[in-house]
Parts: sequence; structure tokens; C-alpha cells
Amino acid sequence: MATQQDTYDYTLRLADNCLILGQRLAEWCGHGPVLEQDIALTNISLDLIGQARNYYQYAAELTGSKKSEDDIAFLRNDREYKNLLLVEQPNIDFGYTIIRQYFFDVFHFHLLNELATSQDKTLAGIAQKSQKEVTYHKRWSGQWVFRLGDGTDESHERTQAALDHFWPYAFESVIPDTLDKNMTQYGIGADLSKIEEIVKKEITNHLREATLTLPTETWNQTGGKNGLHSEHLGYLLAEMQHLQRAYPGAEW
Amino acid sequence: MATQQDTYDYTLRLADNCLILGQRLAEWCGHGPVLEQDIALTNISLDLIGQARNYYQYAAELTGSKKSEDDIAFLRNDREYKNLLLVEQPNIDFGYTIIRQYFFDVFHFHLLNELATSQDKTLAGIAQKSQKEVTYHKRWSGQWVFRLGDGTDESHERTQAALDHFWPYAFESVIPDTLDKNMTQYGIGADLSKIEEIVKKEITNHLREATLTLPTETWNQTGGKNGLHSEHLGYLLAEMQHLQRAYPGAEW
Amino acid sequence: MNTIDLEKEFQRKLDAEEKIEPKDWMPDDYRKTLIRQISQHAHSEIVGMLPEGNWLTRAPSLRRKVAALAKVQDEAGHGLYLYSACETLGVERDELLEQLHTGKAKYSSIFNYPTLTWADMGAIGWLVDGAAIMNQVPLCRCSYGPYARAMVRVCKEESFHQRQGYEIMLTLCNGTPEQKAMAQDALNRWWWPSIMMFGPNDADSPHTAQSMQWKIKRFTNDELRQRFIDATVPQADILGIKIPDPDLKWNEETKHYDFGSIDWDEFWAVVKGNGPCNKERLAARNKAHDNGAWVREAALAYTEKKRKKTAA
Amino acid sequence: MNTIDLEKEFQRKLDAEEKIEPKDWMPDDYRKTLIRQISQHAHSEIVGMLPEGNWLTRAPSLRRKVAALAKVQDEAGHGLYLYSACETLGVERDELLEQLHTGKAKYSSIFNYPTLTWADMGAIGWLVDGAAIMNQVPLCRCSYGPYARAMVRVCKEESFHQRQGYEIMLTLCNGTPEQKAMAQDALNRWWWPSIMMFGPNDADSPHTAQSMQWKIKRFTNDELRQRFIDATVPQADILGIKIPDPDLKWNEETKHYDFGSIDWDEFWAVVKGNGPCNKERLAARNKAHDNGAWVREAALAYTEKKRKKTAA
Repeated sequence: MATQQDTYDYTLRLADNCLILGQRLAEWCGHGPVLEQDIALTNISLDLIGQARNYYQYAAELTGSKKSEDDIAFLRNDREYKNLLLVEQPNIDFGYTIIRQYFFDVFHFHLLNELATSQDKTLAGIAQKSQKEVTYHKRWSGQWVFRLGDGTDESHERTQAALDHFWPYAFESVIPDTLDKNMTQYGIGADLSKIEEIVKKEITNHLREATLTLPTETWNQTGGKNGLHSEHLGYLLAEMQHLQRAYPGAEW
Repeated sequence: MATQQDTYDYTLRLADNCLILGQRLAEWCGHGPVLEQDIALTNISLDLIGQARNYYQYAAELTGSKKSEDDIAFLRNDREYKNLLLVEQPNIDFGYTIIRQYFFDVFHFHLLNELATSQDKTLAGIAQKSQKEVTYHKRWSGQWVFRLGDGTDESHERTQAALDHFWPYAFESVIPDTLDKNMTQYGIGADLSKIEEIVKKEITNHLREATLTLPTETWNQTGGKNGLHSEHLGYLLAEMQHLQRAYPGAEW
Repeated sequence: MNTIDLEKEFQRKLDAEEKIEPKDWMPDDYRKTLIRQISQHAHSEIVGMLPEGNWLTRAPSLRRKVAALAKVQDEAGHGLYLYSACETLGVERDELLEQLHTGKAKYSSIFNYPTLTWADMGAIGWLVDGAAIMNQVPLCRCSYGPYARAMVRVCKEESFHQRQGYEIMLTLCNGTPEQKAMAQDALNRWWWPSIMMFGPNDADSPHTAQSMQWKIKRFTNDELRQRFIDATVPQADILGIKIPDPDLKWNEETKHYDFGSIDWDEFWAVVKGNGPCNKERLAARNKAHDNGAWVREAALAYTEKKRKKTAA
Repeated sequence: MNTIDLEKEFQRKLDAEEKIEPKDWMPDDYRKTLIRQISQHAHSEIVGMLPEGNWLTRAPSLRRKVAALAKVQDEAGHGLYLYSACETLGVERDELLEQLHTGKAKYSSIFNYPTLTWADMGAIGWLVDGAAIMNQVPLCRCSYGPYARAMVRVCKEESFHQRQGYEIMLTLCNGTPEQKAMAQDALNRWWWPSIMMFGPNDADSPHTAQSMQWKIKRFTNDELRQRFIDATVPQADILGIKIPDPDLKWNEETKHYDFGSIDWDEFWAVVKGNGPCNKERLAARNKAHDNGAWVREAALAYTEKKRKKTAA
């Protein structure tokens, strides 16, 4: 059976993905390419941070302590964040942001499908509540992959560059590690081996339809799930945590 | 007579200018346009942070407490930093960095000339020790103003843009406020009214010789000396203070 | 109808408090005044995203981060309503944006001040949105229909934002001494710019009379300013922080607060472009627009390709 | 002299431990080997600025900030000496940089790992510079004069850096439990990459024999690796942190430490380009170079203008 610690660790991964990607998207707010898409980016950020809160609240419960969602979200060090490397990568431009988002959305969508039937009722509940939002995210980013991939020469080129850049980060999500496998066995975690093929197929078909060239590289950057991050995360956290760190114990 | 608090506040301004500009220059390290200039930028950063340490150590003494240079350098909030707005502005590109540096160096050079005869022996000593370094800084940035201003069309254009951009920040340094005036009267602070003309004349002559067009704007951005900063400083501090804040009380 | 009849009909509607609608005849100057005012208002919403946007990534709790994101997003939405309202007057959004980006169009000067601490998120909600509401509630009864209806939606959300801002201030004022000092500092910095938001004194506001006659405006600048001050002073008292005006005091006779004289030199300097952040705000908007050009082009090109395919 | 005499004279110098100097005759392959090795070494210094550069703005004290800046600056200086040494062999710095930027030239794979915490600044100094010194001290006796002399200067500074790194680790290990954990974590991550720095096992290192014959290299990879491990284990013991190798133990017979087998798959993956930061490191160098183009051009143009003026 899953220990409380297992479930806590697993929940943190879910939470951190949502928070860190939400944080990256929040950087766009006020700087989007057109007002409607500025709103859309912020909307997805809001959804993800909302979902993150649900997970963190559950994680806080699981600690059995007085820890709050904010204590967990803000007061860990860099090595204790368990998000995928993909979601912490910088925005760079709208094309990079879309490719990053699309990779995450496809995974996220199928992950939640699995999680929705988790034997952990809380996680199943959060997953179910999130499905509608994430369906929308996937549709939005997927549409933009089409528009950018099959838009102008410039947009095609930029989006291809983004695709090549993020390709090694695309599938860390579906490579199970020990915790993933154990949580699957306990009937709590999503079975990544079940969704791996679906995710890869959906992504590759979609990219082809968007007239993009699939990179031939097969190597995956991994480590995020176990707190081995890129150098980008530290800066993101320094910024995100600044007030919590500078005014310890204050209520906001 | 100057109170301990006056001297402390005045010393902080000197220290913060050096630290914050040193921090900005440190961002260049490893990213300079050519190896020799990478080294030069780091060198100036090192000099300035070294000078900052002298001032902070004196400031720490003046508090009469157990505060260390690091407590003062790292553990104040954004509104408590007293550096000029100029020095906290982002690097943008090498041209902007050079214009920012040159404006500061000319002021700094003449400031130290005055401070070197301060009745406050510690400040006078620090100023004297710093003069050689700052003479070199001014020569270096001044030379680069020539090279960039009178180099290629592109470099001229970029440098003119940088000049126009930083012009409103150029002379906050020589506009005395109450503390400046009081400290001058006590025989401790530099007499800004004495150096204002020299600084302006030197800068304008130099810029003209570099074939740059002097902006006609006469309006000055001010506030830094009293802790009213631009939005850039907060991010710089969040990054700079991160470890000090995240591990309170730790020794490094 | 001839021009005289059209003018009469226009006047009749104004007198009867009927709305002027896009297809109705209206005097050229009425149209121009509305375009200027609505587009300035729209631009203010868009530029207004920047100062608060500055704290989104540094919001100190998840709850506050979500609320702040939603608020800035609402401002984008207000921008959209208002650009749409403006388009009903026959001017395209692109043209309006062009005016903003080249510095030809104005936006509210308040957004040329920097947000230096988290407390500014409170102060902006409380004071800036508070002042905005004071200005905007009467606009819900503006004679031009599309503007009036946009303002109904805007005002509903703004008053939510204002409460949210006040609540941030309240939390800070009930917090640690450092937090309360942060709140006081924010009030010190935002007070005067906020009361300048109502514009010059009536004597120096030449357009006011015409706008009131057209029932675009319903109250003068000074009337609105006084209302705002009267409403805000007791709120500051509840917070336990002090409005930075030594001349501020209750006047038993007028039943209003008297207040000190406003530094109109600062106001005009900022309007003219010499505020702490004018250049940065405009640069940020231009950068977003320029960096977005290829995205907008791609979306158009893709739609065109799809259209051709469907047509073929 | 004819070729045979030249070869004899070259060999005589090698045998007599006399230095080969730039103007001396040398075999083509000797020259090529040196160019490859010295330029790789120079590139490693330059790319090596990036991982530590990552913590300059976040150094936790002023003293550490100054020391870290000076250290990274020293690496730039080493890069300069080494590019100069390489230029004595008839190849320009620009050409070498071009090889780096296009990915044609290699640099030490260790710099393709990220610096994740402040403790990495300690671990890099202690382990990476430690390993580098082990490699480099014998190079002070390298048969090629300019390289040997550059290495004398480099080694002096490197050993200072190594002490500085160790001192960072010592401070962390004597600090709070969190700091000690940070130090242990850094050791865990940097240990294996550090001992891979000595290159493949001798059996898989085809160039070693020739390089030793030419007295470019003085020891084999495995010999140097063993020395490094023997020197480093007791240092870890003093720190009170554990080297992440369960097979590591003192061998009374050999008087050396035995150690576990190295994951050469990881080594070759990183060499081939699939390390955590390969792309970022190269991108950072390219970006710096590209963004600097207009600056270098301006400097040239200005010098040219001055020259013409002086000539006129």
C-alpha cells in the first residue's frame, strides 16, 4: 500500500508542474502578441495555478502538520521541486511558449484521464474537476501549433526551432520512475506505460499535420521528477519566493 | 555636527551605488562581446564590489551593533537601498552598459576627488584608495564611448539610442538633497554643487567628441537616493538576496 | 432629414435621456470626443496591466497570485469591451493601437508610476480603482449607448477589484509592523497621483462643459474628486494609516473634507511624458506588439489557407 | 637540414627534455595534436565560466561574490593564455572560436552539467579544479614550450581556486544541517563526472601512447584518475560527507583506493552532445559572440579611423 509519503511525493509532482508552468505563463500577462491571446495565456495560467492549489492543499493535509498550501508552494529549496524540466523552461517567444504548452497539455490531458479513476478519491476528484480546463488548454495550444506551423514562412521556421529545442524535454513526462510505477501498482498513480504511446502518437500526428518536421533525436532530458532541474528554475524560484522568504511568517 | 545616522545614511548611498552597479556588471561575466572586455567588465565589477565592502564595513561599525557588511548589503528591503536610479538599470546591450558606466564613472571620479579630503577619515581613506581604480574605469568607459560612438553606423546608432535612454538618469548624481547639503556643511560629504558643472561639462564634451548628439531634454529622473527606485531593482534584489533570505542566519 | 432636423433629434434624445446608438446621427465633435475618451480609457486599461503585472510572479501567496492574475486579466477584458465600443464609432482597433504606440494617444497618467512593493497592489486596487469607479459609475449613464453598456460591465468588476485592493491593505495593516509600514508607504506614494486622476481643476478643464452638455460627463472633475476624498478618508482611518496631506480635515460647514493643494506641475510633467515610467510603459507595449507581429501574421495566413481549402 | 635531420633534432630535444619552441621544426601530427589539445583546453576555460557564472549574482556574501567573480575572471584569463599558446602554432583565435561555436571543437564535458545550488560552487572548485590540476601539473613539463609556460601560470591560480572551493565546502559542512545536506548533494552530483574528466580508461584511449612519447602527456588517464581519487577521499572524510561510490575502499596491498566502475555510457552521451546543458552552453557562447559582433566591428572601425587620421 502507498505510504502517506508516497502519496505526498506524487501529489507534489502534480502540483509543481501546474504551479511552475502557471508561473511561466504569468510572465506573459500584459505582454501577449494580441489582447485576446494575452487573456488566453493568463487564463491557462489561472487554471493551472488553481489546480496547483488543490494539489497543494491535499499535500498539506497529507503532512498531518499545520503546513499550508503556501508553505509547500513557496518554502522549499530548488532541489525539492518535482516538476518536469519542460515546464520550467523560459518562454523565449510565443512559438516556444506554444510548443512547451502543447507538449504539456497533451500529456496532462491523458494523465488526468487516468488519474480520474484513481483509488485516491481526492486525487481522482481534482483530476475530474481539471479535465474540462485541460481539454480547453490542449485545444488552444493545438490550434496554435497549426496556425504557427502552417502559417507564414517565418512562423514555420520559428516554430520548428522551438520544436527542435523542446523535443528532448517532450517525453520526460511519460517515462515512469520507481515512484510512478509504485503509485500505479497501488491503484493511485496514472499508468504512464498506458498513455506513453497515445501521447507520442497524438503529438507526432499533430505536428506532422502542422507541417512541422519531427526531430530524429531520441534522447530525453530527465531529472525534474527527482528534483534535478535545469539552471532556469533557481531564478524562477528566487523571484517567486522573494516575499515569502523576505518576510518569514507574515500573513498576506 | 553630523549624527551617526547621517553618516550611516550617507555611507549607504556610496555603498549601494557600488554594489548595485557591480551586480549589474557581474551579469556580463562570461557573456562579454570579446574575451578581453569580458575580463574588463568583471574587473570593474570586482573593484566596485570591493569598494562597496569598505563602505558597508564602515556602515556596520556606525550602527554600533553586531551587524555585518552582509547584513547591510543583503538584508534590506527594496525601499531601503539608496543607490542612484542609473546604476540599477538593466544592461540591455554593451552600448547601454557603456553609457551607463561612463555616466557613473565621471560622477564617481569627481565625487571621490571631493571625498578624498572629507573630514571623516574613514570615508576619506576609502575614497583615496578607490581613486586609482575609478580613474581606470573612467578611462575604459570613456574610450569605449569613442569607439562605439565614432565606430560604425550601427554602433553609432545603438550608442545614440543608449545615450537618449539614459540621459534622464545621468545627473541625479549631482543634484544635492538635504542630506547631501548637510553632509557638505559638516565637511564630510562631497560638495555636489562644486562638481556638477565639471561633471556636466566633461560628459557633454566627451559625447560630442564621440560624434554623439546631446539630447535636448533637461528633465532628470530622481528618487534613488531616497529609496524611490525603478521597477528593475526589485528583481535584482530578489536574485541577489535569495540565499541570504532562504537560509536566515547561515554562515557562508 | 436635413442637418437641422438631425441636430434636433439628437438633442431630443439627450434631453429625454435616450441613448445615442452607433447608427444614429451625431455631431462630429460628439463623435470625436467620444473616440478620444473611450480610446484613452481603453489604452488606460491596457497600459494599466503593466504596473500590477509587475507583481504577478512575486505575489506572496497562491490565493493572491490567482486574484492578481484574474484582476489584470479583467483589465485586458475591459480593454476589449472599450475598443469594441470605440469601433462602433467607426475607428479600427489597429488604428487606435497605432496611436497608443506612437505616443499620439494618451492614457491615464497614474500608470506612469512604478509599483515598488507588494503593498502597491493593495493601494492601486483601493485608490486607483476607487478613483476610477468614481469616474466611471456616472459613465454608465453616458449618452452614448455602447460606451454606457461597456461601463456597466466594467464598473461591476472594478468594484470587486477595489474591495480586493482594500482587503490587501487591511491584511497588511493588521500584519507585522513592517507590513503596516509597507502599506503606509504605498499610501504615501499613491495618494496624490490618485486624486490627480480626476484631472485638472474645473477652472482649467475647458472640455468639461461641453461633455456635460452632451451627457458624456455627468459631474465635474472637482465634484468627483471631492466625492472620492470624502469616501476614502474614513477607509484610511479604518486601516489606521495616514493620508499624506497635513491640510486634510473635516469641514463641518461644507460636510466635506478640505484638502491641501495639488502639485499640478507634477501632474503636467507626467502627462507630458516625464513620469518615472512613461518611457518604459510605452516601450513595453511597443515591444509586445512588435514581438507579436509574426504571430498575428501567422494566424491570418493560416485562416486564409483554411478558407481557400474550404472554398476549393 | 633535411627532414630526417629535422626529425632527429626534434627527437633529441624531446629526449633531452628541451622545449620545442614555435619556430622549431615539429612533426605535423605533433602540431595537430597540440592544437587540438590546447584549443580544447582554452575552450574549456571559456565554457567553464558559464556554470560558475550562474551563481555570481546569487553569491551569499560579499566576500564570496568577490572571490567567485575573481575566479571566473581567472578562467577567462586562462582562456587568453591558452589561445595565445595555440596561436604560436599558426592558428588564429577567430578560427578556434569558430570551431567552438559550430560545435566542431570539443571542450571538457564536465561543464555540460548544471550548477543547481551554491554548494556546486564549492564542489566545482574542490573536485573539478582538483581534477584539472591533476591533469595540468604534468603539463607544466609538456614538451611544447609555450603550452608548458602557460600551464605554469594556470596551475598556480587553479590550486588557489581549488583551496577556495574546498573552503566553501568546509564552511557548508560546518554549517547548518541544510547546508551540509547541500554539500553532500553537490558531491553526489559532481563526483562521477569529475573522475570521468580524466578521460576513458587507458585501454580505450588510443592517443595516449603517442602523446606520452611526444612528452605532451606524462601520465595515463588511469594513473591520473587514481591519483586524484587517492588525494580526494581523505578530503571528503575531513568534510564529513560521503563519496557516492559503495565500492570505494582502501586497498592495503596496492596502497590505493579501489573504486566502482564508471558509467561510460553517460560519459559518451555527454561528449556526444546529450548532457543536461550541452545545448545551453553552446547557445550561450554563440549568443555572446553574435551579440558582440557590432562591438568588435566598432572597435576595429574606430582604430582604423584613428590610424588614418594619424597618417594624414
